[in-house]
Amino acid sequence: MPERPRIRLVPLAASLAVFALVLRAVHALPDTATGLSAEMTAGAKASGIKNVVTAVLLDFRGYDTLLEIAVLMLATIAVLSLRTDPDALSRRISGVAGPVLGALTRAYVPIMIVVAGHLVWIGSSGPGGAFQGGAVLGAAGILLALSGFARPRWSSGAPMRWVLAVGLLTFIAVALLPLALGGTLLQYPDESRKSLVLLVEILLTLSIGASLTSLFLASASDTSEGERR
Amino acid sequence: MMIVFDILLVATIIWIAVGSLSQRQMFKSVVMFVIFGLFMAIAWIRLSSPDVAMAEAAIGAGVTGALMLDAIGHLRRSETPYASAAEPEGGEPDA
Amino acid sequence: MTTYDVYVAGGAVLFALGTYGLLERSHLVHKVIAANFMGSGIFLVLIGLANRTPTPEPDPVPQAMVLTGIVVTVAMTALGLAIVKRYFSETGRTTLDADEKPGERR
Amino acid sequence: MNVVHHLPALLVITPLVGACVAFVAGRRVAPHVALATATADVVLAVLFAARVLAEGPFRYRIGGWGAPMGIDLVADGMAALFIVLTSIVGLVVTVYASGYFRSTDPTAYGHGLFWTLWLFMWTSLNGLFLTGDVFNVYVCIELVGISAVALVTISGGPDALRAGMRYLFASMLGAMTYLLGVALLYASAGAVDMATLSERLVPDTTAATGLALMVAALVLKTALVPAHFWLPTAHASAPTPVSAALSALVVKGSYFVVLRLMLDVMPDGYLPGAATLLGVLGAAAIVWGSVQALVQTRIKLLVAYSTVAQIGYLFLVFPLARNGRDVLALALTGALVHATAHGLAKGGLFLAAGGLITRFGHDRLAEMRGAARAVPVLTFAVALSGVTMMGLPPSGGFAAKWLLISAALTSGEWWWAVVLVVGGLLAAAYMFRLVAILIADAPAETAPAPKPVRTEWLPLALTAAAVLLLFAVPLISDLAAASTTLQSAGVTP
Repeated sequence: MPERPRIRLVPLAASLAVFALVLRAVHALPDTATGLSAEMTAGAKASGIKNVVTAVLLDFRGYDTLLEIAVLMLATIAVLSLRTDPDALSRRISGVAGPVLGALTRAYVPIMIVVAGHLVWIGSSGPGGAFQGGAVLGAAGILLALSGFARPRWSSGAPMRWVLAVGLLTFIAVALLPLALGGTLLQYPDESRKSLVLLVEILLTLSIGASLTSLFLASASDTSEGERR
Repeated sequence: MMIVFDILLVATIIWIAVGSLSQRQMFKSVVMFVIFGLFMAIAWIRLSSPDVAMAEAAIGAGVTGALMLDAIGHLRRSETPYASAAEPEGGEPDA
Repeated sequence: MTTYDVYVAGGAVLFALGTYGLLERSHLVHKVIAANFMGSGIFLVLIGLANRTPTPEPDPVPQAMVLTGIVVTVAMTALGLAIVKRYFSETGRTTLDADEKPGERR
Repeated sequence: MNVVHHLPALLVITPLVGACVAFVAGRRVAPHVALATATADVVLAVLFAARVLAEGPFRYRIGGWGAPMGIDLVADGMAALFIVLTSIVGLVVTVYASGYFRSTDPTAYGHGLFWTLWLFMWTSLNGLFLTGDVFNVYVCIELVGISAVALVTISGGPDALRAGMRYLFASMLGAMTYLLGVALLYASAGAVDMATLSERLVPDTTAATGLALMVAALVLKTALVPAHFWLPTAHASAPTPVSAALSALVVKGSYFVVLRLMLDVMPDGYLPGAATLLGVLGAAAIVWGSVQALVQTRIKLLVAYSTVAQIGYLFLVFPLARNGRDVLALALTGALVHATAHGLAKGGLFLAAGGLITRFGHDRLAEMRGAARAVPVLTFAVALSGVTMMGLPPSGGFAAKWLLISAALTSGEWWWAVVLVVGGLLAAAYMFRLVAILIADAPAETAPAPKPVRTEWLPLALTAAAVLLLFAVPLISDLAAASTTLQSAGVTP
């Protein structure tokens, strides 16, 4: 780099050392390994969920997923706490909207919502599921925000905070439900396992979609703030 | 020979990553980052992980890219009276 | 050499590259991008190694871990960028001062 | 539904629900929500510790799957001790914060989002102390990292933002390196559950590299010298209640995972140099942190560097732990007493320092001469915390040093005892300097006190608890005996 002639030795040495270590470590591994895939596949088959990844995320390791939704909500709140304007979530994003983006949005957002729904629906049998559906929903939400669509009135202040929290709170409620039935946290009863997993999946899709959108809304700048100082 | 394709794909991914980090114009860096995400999605397909591919395309390239473009826009839009003299601010064309 | 070898080695390169970028690059957005490359490198290693199963389907557990990791990384990235923006609004800087030592300022 | 059976799950869920409710309820109601949650958490923590003491360690199988398929929470004495410590310091910090933030501009400090972020941090700490799964640890340390960084930057000043940024990059580097280690470990042993790993691990290159990366990452997050670069500014530029929580609790979170990995997951003879290296770095931290604390001119930086030094003691347990189960029991108990004593004393010291800064309107030590006359309660709190930091009898710090020195002498590795004594003398030097400034015979130029500050008693309560901890040492040693580490080593209570 012309502006920085000296070579930074410490970062270079650290990254090369890590690289060499990892390569050596990976080289020492046997060529085949099954990990936990046998148990997981059998478990998923028993509960009637054909996509094993979905079963791992929502059932076997559902606790990770619960905390991960917490991570998303926490990040949104953390981003909000850095705003100088308290109503960051309810502003309209300005500056990028144009007729082309508007038309594109009108065309694509309904399609994206359909795609998200489809991803969730097939998620228990084929590739797809809450994470992918939620991600597509989030992308649709960001597109809507970027094209400057007017927001509904509930999208500011306390109601918006409810929308943000309700996904995590409902997930917690579903996670606590088995406690009343004599199970542990997230222990779905066998007879209703598949439908509960589907319920959680729909919930998660909406929640991830809403979280990603609000994550963007919370951080998106508007012109006025940039010129504050 | 799929292995040749794999090697080329990985080499491209690394090349894009190096390019993204060595750009002085932050806008180009971010664009290369988004392209990086799309190539990663292809890698996931090659690794028989369509679930990951979908999430990577939507989140890794889409949402993260949007966040970064927004940040770059913020850094470019703000005209501050005492901007850092040591380094040109992000997104300003240098040449 | 198998397919997964290529991706695992590429993942190791990406991780090292990201580490270098996070430590060496001074522009804060570069640092955030570099951290994302570190993440992608790990994900390649995870999924590459998951492909060592005798069956055509890779091990689902690393896939689930990567999906979790992708979401966590976007959360971290959003926070990092939000701090960068606020820091820029307050100070007009896009780098951390290299010569600043704790206790000398304020 | 019997609450007692689900205590591990409830200890995570309760603060998480509290965080959501505090967020929804808004700025005015949030402090009350936080206070209610904190109180509930104290009750749950005490019940939890009582159950562990009565029944010994147990596992809570989330989803009913059981490891290695599912995620197990590990409820043992060590987890119980840290959870109780978190709940006590957490309650005091919550009460202190309700006064601290009331006096400031309501739109400052992240629009009242402090409470939500703080309860998220509490959730993640409890999660970290309970989890028995190395991938779940990753999710928890990300939660800790995001909430901690957000709490540092919440005041929005340039210094806080710069410190938070550096903290965030350290967190990212740590979390990513940790995850890479998990990837290698899983590739080698095919499990992420700690107990399963300790059964399956064979000393191969892959697993050793994975564990080394994980421990290195956690050492960075614990800020052990030389990876402490991010700590002083982050802890010093945060709002006072946050500083207290970071120094008292957050560094203990990643340290706790190091304890689990080094003592539970790794079989004997694994990574032979690692334990010694951690001990040497601990000794270096004690010396370097103390010397830095000695030359600081700002009160919060002095306290933060003291944290760097005190973290060093926690790592002396690793070289000592290899010397048979009796020494292991002594050293582990010593480390746990030290972690508890430091948590209470440092929490109190940071709150006292914050009180002094509020009264003086600045943080320059040189201009705080004679503060004792104006703020006797705070000065007394500082002095009491000094008693524990130095390890003077009677105090929790004394008991911790005594146990660690006994372990060092019993093992024959007497040089660690020298480190402990030197560390005590250095702590005496920087604490005496601080107290000497405060009690100097000079007219104190404090800002006129607006009204008597109730919260001045809170730091005193914490530092007094750190001193009185001496009398709780039998209880802590019972909890240590009820840890998975000592149980599997065959130590009976």
